[in-house]
Amino acid sequence: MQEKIDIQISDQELIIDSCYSFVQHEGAGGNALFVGSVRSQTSGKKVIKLEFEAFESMARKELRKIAEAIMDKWQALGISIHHRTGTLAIGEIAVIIAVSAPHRDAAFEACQYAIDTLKVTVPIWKREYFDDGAIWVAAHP
Amino acid sequence: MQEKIDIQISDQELIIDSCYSFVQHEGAGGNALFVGSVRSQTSGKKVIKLEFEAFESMARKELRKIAEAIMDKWQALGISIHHRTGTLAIGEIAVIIAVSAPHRDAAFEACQYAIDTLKVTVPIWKREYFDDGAIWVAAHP
Amino acid sequence: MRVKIRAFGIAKEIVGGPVSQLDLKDKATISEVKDVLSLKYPDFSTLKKFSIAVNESYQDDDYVVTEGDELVIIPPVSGG
Amino acid sequence: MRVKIRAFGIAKEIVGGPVSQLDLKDKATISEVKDVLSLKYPDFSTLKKFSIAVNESYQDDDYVVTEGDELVIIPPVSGG
Repeated sequence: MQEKIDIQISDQELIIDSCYSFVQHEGAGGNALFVGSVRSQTSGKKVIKLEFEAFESMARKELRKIAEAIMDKWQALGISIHHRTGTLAIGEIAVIIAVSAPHRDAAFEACQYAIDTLKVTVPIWKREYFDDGAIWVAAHP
Repeated sequence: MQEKIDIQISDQELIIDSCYSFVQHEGAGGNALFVGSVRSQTSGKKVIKLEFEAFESMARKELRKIAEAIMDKWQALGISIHHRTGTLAIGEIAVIIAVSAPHRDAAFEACQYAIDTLKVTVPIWKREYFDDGAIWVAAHP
Repeated sequence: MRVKIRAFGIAKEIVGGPVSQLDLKDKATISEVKDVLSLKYPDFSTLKKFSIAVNESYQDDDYVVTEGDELVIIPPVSGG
Repeated sequence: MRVKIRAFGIAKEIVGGPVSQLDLKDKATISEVKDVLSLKYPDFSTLKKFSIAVNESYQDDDYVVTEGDELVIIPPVSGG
């Protein structure tokens, strides 16, 4: 069987249809997707833009670990994870995760596992820019 | 506030980006989407095509009830539900549900609630066509 | 009273078209509508279940039908 | 031994660039690498935590560094 894992880290605009098309499968009972976009505010402070920096080679490896865990645990039929790097404006898409599975409950669970785990293990860093400076998100207690 | 509910029943191709664009919100911590597509097999039998028939005016009402429950219970920021009618080929999209919410867990839960409830309450009927006939799905015990 | 009742999906096939005429006694309930339907069209008993919508909403068995109500037979749904 | 260690995100700012040189004793563990870093760059103690990746994988504190290992400082991640 063709391996249905698609991991991309890119500084170009992310396209939801690309992820959906990749995971589409004749035997899928459902496709669950997560789309993360840039918020205009953090804790009431206006965000102007943000930047994602990635340790790309390792980030790809960690994303692949997540995808393989999903194929294994939820018998997913396909998984696509695209993460953006570089400078993003408000509203732009930072991450897309798409999972297809024979049963829709599994697709939802797997998709949620993917984004939850991504936020803990994948070496990508977000820097938020405000009118009066910038911070590395989550760096400090 | 503008009401962020978008219900559509249509015999034209469904577009994921339309649903995503509608629910996009500056305050959204995440967007969860469900995409249901036509499977090539049911219980091992090859499906040739299928047809959806809808009691449209009531289906719209029932979909709106689902959307309102979601806005209320999960403080969703936007919800879009598009359901296809008419004849669909294998792989075509039958339904799209998109939910944006301040927290991604809420978006996932709400999206799953929407598709689970849709399948129980919304007056839409699926007819599957095989080489040797057709059946109304779920009609008989 | 004589009422029109619309049908969708497999119910349309069972009643032989999108609309059927039913003769109901006055103050008939939804439960009685279902009985009349099942008597007139025995194939309804082969379904997993069926509901009756009144004016585009589901109604309980004890709802009393009045002149002008829009009745619709809702066989088991299968959207999504 | 003298090793090169790469840095990303806020760690890059703390060490003043994408690469730092560290003097480690032989058979230094990841735990000792962290100590050396924190001594040389006190700002590491202001972070919620930081990890060290070796050859593109997270490594535990008791991992023993050997010549040729690719060491990378991983401050708290915030992707997605």
